Amino acid sequence: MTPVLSVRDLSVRFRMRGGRHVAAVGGVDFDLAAGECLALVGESGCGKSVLASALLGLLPGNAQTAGTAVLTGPGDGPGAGVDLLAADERTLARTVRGRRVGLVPQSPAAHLTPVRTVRAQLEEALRELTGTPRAELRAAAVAAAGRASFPAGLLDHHPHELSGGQAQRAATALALVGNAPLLLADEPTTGLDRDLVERTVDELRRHADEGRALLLITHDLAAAERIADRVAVMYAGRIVETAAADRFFGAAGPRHPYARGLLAALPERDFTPVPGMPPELGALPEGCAFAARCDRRTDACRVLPRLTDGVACHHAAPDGAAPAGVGSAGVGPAGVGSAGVGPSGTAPEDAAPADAVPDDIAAEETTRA
Amino acid sequence: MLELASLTAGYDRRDPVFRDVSLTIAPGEAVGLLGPSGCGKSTLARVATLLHRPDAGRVTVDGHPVRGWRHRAPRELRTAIGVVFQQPRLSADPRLRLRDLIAEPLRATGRRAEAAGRVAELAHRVGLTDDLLSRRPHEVSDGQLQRACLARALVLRPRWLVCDEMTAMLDASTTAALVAAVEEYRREHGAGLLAVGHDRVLLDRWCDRTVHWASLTGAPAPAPAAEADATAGAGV
Amino acid sequence: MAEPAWRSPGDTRRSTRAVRVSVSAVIVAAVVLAVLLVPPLVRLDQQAVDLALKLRPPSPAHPFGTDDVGRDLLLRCVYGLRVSLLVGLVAALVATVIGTAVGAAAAAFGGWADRLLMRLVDTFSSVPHLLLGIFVVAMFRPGVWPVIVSVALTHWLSTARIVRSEVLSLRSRPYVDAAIAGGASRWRVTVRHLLPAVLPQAGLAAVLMVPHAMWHESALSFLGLGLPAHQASLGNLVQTARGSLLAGDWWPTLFPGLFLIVPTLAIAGLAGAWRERLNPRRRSELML
Amino acid sequence: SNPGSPGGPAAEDGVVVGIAYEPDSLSPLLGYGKDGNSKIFDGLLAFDADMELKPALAVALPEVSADGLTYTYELRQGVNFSDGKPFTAADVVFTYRTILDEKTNNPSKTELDALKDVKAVGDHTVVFTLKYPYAPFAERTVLGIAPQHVAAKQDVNSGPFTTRPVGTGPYVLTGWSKGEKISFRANPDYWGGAPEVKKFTMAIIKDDDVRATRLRSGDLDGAVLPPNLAKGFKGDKTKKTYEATSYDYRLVTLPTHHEVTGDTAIRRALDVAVDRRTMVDKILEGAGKPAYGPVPTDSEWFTKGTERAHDLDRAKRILDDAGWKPGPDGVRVKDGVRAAFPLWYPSGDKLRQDHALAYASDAKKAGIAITTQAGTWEVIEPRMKHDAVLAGGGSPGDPDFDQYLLLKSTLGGDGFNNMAWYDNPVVDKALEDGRRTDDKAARKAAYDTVQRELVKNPGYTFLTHIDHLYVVNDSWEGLSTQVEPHDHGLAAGPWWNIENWVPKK
Amino acid sequence: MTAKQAGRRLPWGAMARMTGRRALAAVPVLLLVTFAVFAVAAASPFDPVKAYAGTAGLTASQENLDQLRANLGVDRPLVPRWWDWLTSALTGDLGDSSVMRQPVADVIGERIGWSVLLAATAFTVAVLLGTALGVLAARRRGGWLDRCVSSAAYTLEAAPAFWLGLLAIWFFALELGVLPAGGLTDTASETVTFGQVASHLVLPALVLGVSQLPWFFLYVRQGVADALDEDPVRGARARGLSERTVLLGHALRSGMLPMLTLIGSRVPELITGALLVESVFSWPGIAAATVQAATSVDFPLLAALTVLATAAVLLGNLLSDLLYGLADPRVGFDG
Ligand SMILES: Nc1ncnc2c1ncn2[C@@H]1O[C@H](COP(=O)(O)OP(=O)(O)OP(=O)(O)O)[C@@H](O)[C@H]1O
Ligand SMILES: Nc1ncnc2c1ncn2[C@@H]1O[C@H](COP(=O)(O)OP(=O)(O)OP(=O)(O)O)[C@@H](O)[C@H]1O
Ligand SMILES: [Mg+2]
Ligand SMILES: [Mg+2]
Repeated sequence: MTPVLSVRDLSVRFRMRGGRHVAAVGGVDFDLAAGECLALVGESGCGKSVLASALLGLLPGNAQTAGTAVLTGPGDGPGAGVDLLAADERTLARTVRGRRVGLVPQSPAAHLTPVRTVRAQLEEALRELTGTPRAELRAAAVAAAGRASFPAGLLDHHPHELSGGQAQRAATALALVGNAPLLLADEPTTGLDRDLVERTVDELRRHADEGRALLLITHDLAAAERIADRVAVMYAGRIVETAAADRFFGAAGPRHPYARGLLAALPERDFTPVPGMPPELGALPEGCAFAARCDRRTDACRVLPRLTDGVACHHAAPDGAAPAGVGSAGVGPAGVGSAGVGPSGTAPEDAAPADAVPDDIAAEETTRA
Repeated sequence: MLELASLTAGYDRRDPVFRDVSLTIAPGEAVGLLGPSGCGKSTLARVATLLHRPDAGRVTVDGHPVRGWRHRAPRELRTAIGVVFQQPRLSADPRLRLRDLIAEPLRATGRRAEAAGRVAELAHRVGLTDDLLSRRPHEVSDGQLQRACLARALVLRPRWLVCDEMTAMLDASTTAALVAAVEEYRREHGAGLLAVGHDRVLLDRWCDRTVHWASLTGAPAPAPAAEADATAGAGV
Repeated sequence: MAEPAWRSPGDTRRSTRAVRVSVSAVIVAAVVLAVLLVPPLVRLDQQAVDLALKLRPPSPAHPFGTDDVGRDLLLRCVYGLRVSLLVGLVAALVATVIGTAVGAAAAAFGGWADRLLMRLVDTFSSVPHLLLGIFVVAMFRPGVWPVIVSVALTHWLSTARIVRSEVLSLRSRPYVDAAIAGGASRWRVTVRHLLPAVLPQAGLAAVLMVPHAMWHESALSFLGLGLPAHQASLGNLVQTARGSLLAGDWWPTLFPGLFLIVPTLAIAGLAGAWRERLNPRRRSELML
Repeated sequence: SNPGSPGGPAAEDGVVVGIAYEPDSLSPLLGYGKDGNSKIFDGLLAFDADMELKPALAVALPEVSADGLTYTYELRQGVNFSDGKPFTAADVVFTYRTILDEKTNNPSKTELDALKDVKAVGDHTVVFTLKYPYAPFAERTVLGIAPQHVAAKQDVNSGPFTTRPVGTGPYVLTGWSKGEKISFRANPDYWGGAPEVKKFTMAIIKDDDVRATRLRSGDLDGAVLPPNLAKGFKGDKTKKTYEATSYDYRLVTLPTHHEVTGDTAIRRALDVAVDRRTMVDKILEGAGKPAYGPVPTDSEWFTKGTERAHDLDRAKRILDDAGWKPGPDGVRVKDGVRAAFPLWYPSGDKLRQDHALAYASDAKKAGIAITTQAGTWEVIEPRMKHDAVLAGGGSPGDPDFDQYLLLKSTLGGDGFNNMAWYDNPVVDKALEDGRRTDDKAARKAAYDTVQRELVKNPGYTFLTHIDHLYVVNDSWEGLSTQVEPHDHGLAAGPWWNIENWVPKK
Repeated sequence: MTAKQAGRRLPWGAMARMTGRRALAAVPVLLLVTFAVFAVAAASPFDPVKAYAGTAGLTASQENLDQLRANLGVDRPLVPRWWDWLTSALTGDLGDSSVMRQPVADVIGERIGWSVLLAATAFTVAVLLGTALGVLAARRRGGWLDRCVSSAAYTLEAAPAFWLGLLAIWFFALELGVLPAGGLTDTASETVTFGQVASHLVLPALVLGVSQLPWFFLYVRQGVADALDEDPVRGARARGLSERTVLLGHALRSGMLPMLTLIGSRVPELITGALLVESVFSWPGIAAATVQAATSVDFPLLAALTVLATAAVLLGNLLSDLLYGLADPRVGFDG
């Protein structure tokens, strides 16, 4: 089975004044199968949102992209997918956005049109994406709002009259309308209380379970643990580790020192930040970008580590080692069982064309579905 | 003492968001406020920062009862309270570079000279590099913008801090770093803190005491969460 | 690792924009130079006519031809540009400054100040522009300054209302709240946060005012209230050329028309570039 | 014409003409049609093509008493107003008395200044009594007669009669859409016979260029046009251009009270320095004549031999002889006075502007510096005593009309009369002589004196007499033009006698 | 729940209150404007008697002119004259127009309908065409459509209406011969029919509309272009809405505030434009009478016309304030 989305060597950089560049995303590879939920975590500013924007062709005019991101539909044969990075605006607007790739934007309040009510925007999206007849729009809008726990009574509010969490739910409701086979959810749980977080992520999980792929960009590790099948950790524009969620959150813990630091920073654990500051993306160091903050740094770190076996580190903790300082398994509420999902990162050197997906992943996806 | 006494506030006089809410924060105290989404926490924060006139009730800052709101509040009172809003994208002037964004309160209060030094110091504290400081809000990530907003809140050395879901969009490490920055500031200046959030664990760890919204109000207002429940049930 | 093959969706716009901006800048510079340098060097006797040379088509002696009383059109165009540009720019500037100030003040202060100022605007706009213009000009001797005053006094109103409506929409934005919380005074908020956001609208109004003021100048001259009709101004030149055009003589219309429109478009081009700089997102997209 | 098919008037028997001027009122009581040709009304008398008086509502020219103070008119019988009511002497008396009434806002009642009273004698005779003998009085009685039974019941100044008049004339008003057009229908019961042109419409088009364009598009059958636009129809076979000669002159006033223009040498030098011929050829496109006085050169009242040729050298000589010596900047100076003065022209009037500029340019060659200035009459009027003005005027008919008002010293500064404050006792006397007598030879001698004096001391520089140009579709016969006055409104043009037009075979 | 959430209809209450406040404020504005017009007209150098007399005044005697001055009542001081006008106007008597030799009510009654027809059509053309072109141009900023129309807009702004009128007549009536060149009906026609008026309306309305278009076009273009760069449009695009919906439903909706404002504040310009267009096209409307009334200092007519113009302006401003209160809920109905 071909993955819904297959990203190879995706890079994004911003051209800045004076000929400088900000390398927001560098050489990202991953596959995302139908029914799978990949949680993308990482420190703020590491390029998660830019990655999502790139997949929708919504980058600003001074951005440049490289690599491929092939979106394959259920009916498409191998090699027939759309390369999201190369597709023209027309294709993206007419067939991809909303219909095949949905987005829950970060800062939802800023992404809602301020002069129109939530209902107007919801009904409009329903009409355009699902062709709901006019007479049924009202009911459909209430139902769509309900999916994201958006209170029906607030449908007639304008975005600026919503609380942060309500705006978030409105945005989620809008993103779910199209029932797109691939959903990019960029921090879909900010501003929500624990109940709502769970309800929202469960809805997302249900969405994925119906055979769609979900890329969950989040800082909320508890939420990620609850629904993710796999976790990808991003640092300074690169994916530094991918792991099955149960292993990542389980006793073994992540292998990359940065990922371990990230987990350790949780309030329920050490509550201490990873020391130091992330590097400036405008002037990335030659070798491992994390080296400057890493307590295992050696000379080997002057060379950029490749993502091998799901981790890009010269000193990765051995598979199965318990994360430092954490005894308990899982964060927050008990994780959702996600048996049968293994590591599925692809090393760049065998950056295969989109259709050539390693067999083991395909097999696993089948089990999951 | 930051006293919010039997406040009623909202956006429609006939139907306020909350009624009769009281909360007192002692100098140097850190209070966490938990509550369901949409219950009025941000509204309360806006009242506490003198940006929203309550329909009824009293706000007292360090013994001064507040009579005017927004521009009509005395500048000393306004600047005594630093605020970080829930939505950094909306609360940053899109035309200002982060550097100016942070320095703006200093300039507005006529303390231009201090700006350069203070910005550099705070930027370091909240983890903003020089490169980021020279960008405008749309050129940075939401988390980076939130850091700038925190720096802006601290720049006038307020005696009170109101952080409305400051860390909602931050990863664990950055959260920890910013909380540490706030705590360091509070240690130095003895400032009181009202931290609004959803994450009980975080607030418990961060604050001296955590109060739940329901305990603030005498008669519990119809909780939007309940209504959300109803629709959620109906919708799915 | 090899440098990846970068794709950039928004590349082409930048280069044409640079061309556009520099062409505009060159034209504006040329116009300013011509207007400043030519008159001191070549004197024009505004009232000298030579009926024998009536309506000669362009020739080496008269590159723009002559008009219906035998005056050289090139020199008159340059002199006319000087007057018209003065009228256009000064009137536009004055009108925009007044309009922006009144509009911003009304919206920023709100309440009674707003109502009072807006009723003032209503009052002013109630008297049709041309009428007020006629009255103002009629009270003075015809000339440049009465025209400027009459145009400026009647044209700040649109700007004021546009600026006000934009400021009204902006003033409840959270970032204004943030500024207030940061101790900013009303004035500071207006000048630092609200005005920059409405400058593009005000700038557009200003640019539109330039050609518009020129036509008011010609309309007033036509009614006998502006500049004396024998004095070269672009409005006067175009106005008097009408009859010749119907008779098939194109040059008395074409050249003053070009003199009127080309600088206007160049100014508009520069103003457009300036507005792009004011928009933070465009600015970074274009890497300005 | 129809929107889809411009190119011909809609009705075979209809005529549409474009005019630049719209009357304020159609009531003769307020001055409409005071010079005849009002279409809706008839006067007691009317002018023919040669501006000779002929009877209209009167059966014959009036009987004038020997002392010149009583005019008796015998009225035509059987004439009805277009509403069917008969026309009688009472209507004549009503009309003239109402005009003279001080409550009536008729600004041209000065023209009837000589009139003391008017009486009806029976139904068909009226008698006018004058305050003083006034030779041209009969020419004032061309003004239209209003029906007493309609107009007497209304406010004379603003009643409906001012816009929906009823008269005895060849045409009946069918509509007046202000700013758009005035339409007439032939009066089938007209006492002079029903006109052949059944429908007559005057479209009001203020803009010359628009009028020319609409004429070309076939929307109009005829129009009044300025010379440069009329030229454009020269090649059009279907249209004919009529040049109406006129008394319409353009002149420059040379105020007596200005130290330069009051100087006779300057006046005489300017009189020969100016190139009238070129002005006619270039500014008027040939449609006009050089003017040497208010009387056109082809009028019987013109004094032959008073033409002044363009002669720059002579002008310089005159100035040299008088002591005006060229200064360093080329401008002549005498006794510390520079030969310089301002010349005003009314703004918006292109013709006068061109005249003024050409005049100033000619003067400059002789060493006189004239500064042209434009202004509205409100600006110019207070300055007329000292500053030169490019003025115009001219009424056909009696030579007294123009010359008295223009040259009589006692009228200096009286409104727009004698704008130059011209003061010449010889001229004054001749003017009085001319108006007090009815004897043609004596009058001719008097006006010859005036014109010769104007050569010796020209208080005005007369520049041109202007032909009025009308372009008309060549599908009717019987078209002619009258000699026209300065002010050519509705009554002028080839359609002055449209009731006599007949279709071309 | 409560009324607040029972569905949001138009905020009639707030709109009515605003309308009421404006109606109240209109009284002093009207008083002020009429008085100002009387004062300015009296201070102007124009002389009503000279204007009334016209060319006849050139030869009229002083005595005659003085009599006229007394009859017209223009020799009285300013304040009582204004007061008399005001009190009789309140009782419904607008006085007599001296230039038109008619009661003012008749002058206005005969013409206003045609003026309103012309102005309303032209304004609709300007608003709709300006908005449509503005949206299209903003969509491809720097594209050929944008450049052509923008240049044309600046050019139009420099082109007096009488020039445009002449060009339009030349092209449509003379060269193409498809539209009548002027008047309300065919010049030879005596009756006013719908078809005729419609075909005669096209050119003047088009010229007037096009002369008003640049502001609408450029402001819509700018508003939409700015909105297209903003996050809400990005959000709408991400949702997969069609280009049309994004442009009209989001970019235009956010960026049209200045355009709505213009609906009110362009009314004076519209009146000025109508003044010239009516005279070029021999349109029997009221605007053309305005200049005449002004330069002849015809007080009753001038005052009545000013009241009309003021009412038009106030209504226009009220309308645009109401509209933008509706279009942007953050503005509200205050003021
Ligand atoms: N338009 C831009 N121009 C230049 N740099 C940009 C631009 N947009 C984003 N960046 C930079 O790209 C990097 C990645 O930004 P991105 O928004 O993807 O971060 P993120 O991982 O989503 O962070 P957060 O968790 O804070 O949202 C950041 O360092 C940011 O400063
Ligand atoms: N400008 C406004 N006009 C009308 N209603 C508003 C406005 N702003 C907020 N509300 C309503 O007031 C209520 C409280 O909003 P508030 O922002 O205070 O909630 P909150 O507790 O901060 O929620 P969250 O945790 O989601 O941020 C919400 O129901 C919201 O819909
Ligand atoms: Mg992000
Ligand atoms: Mg909140």
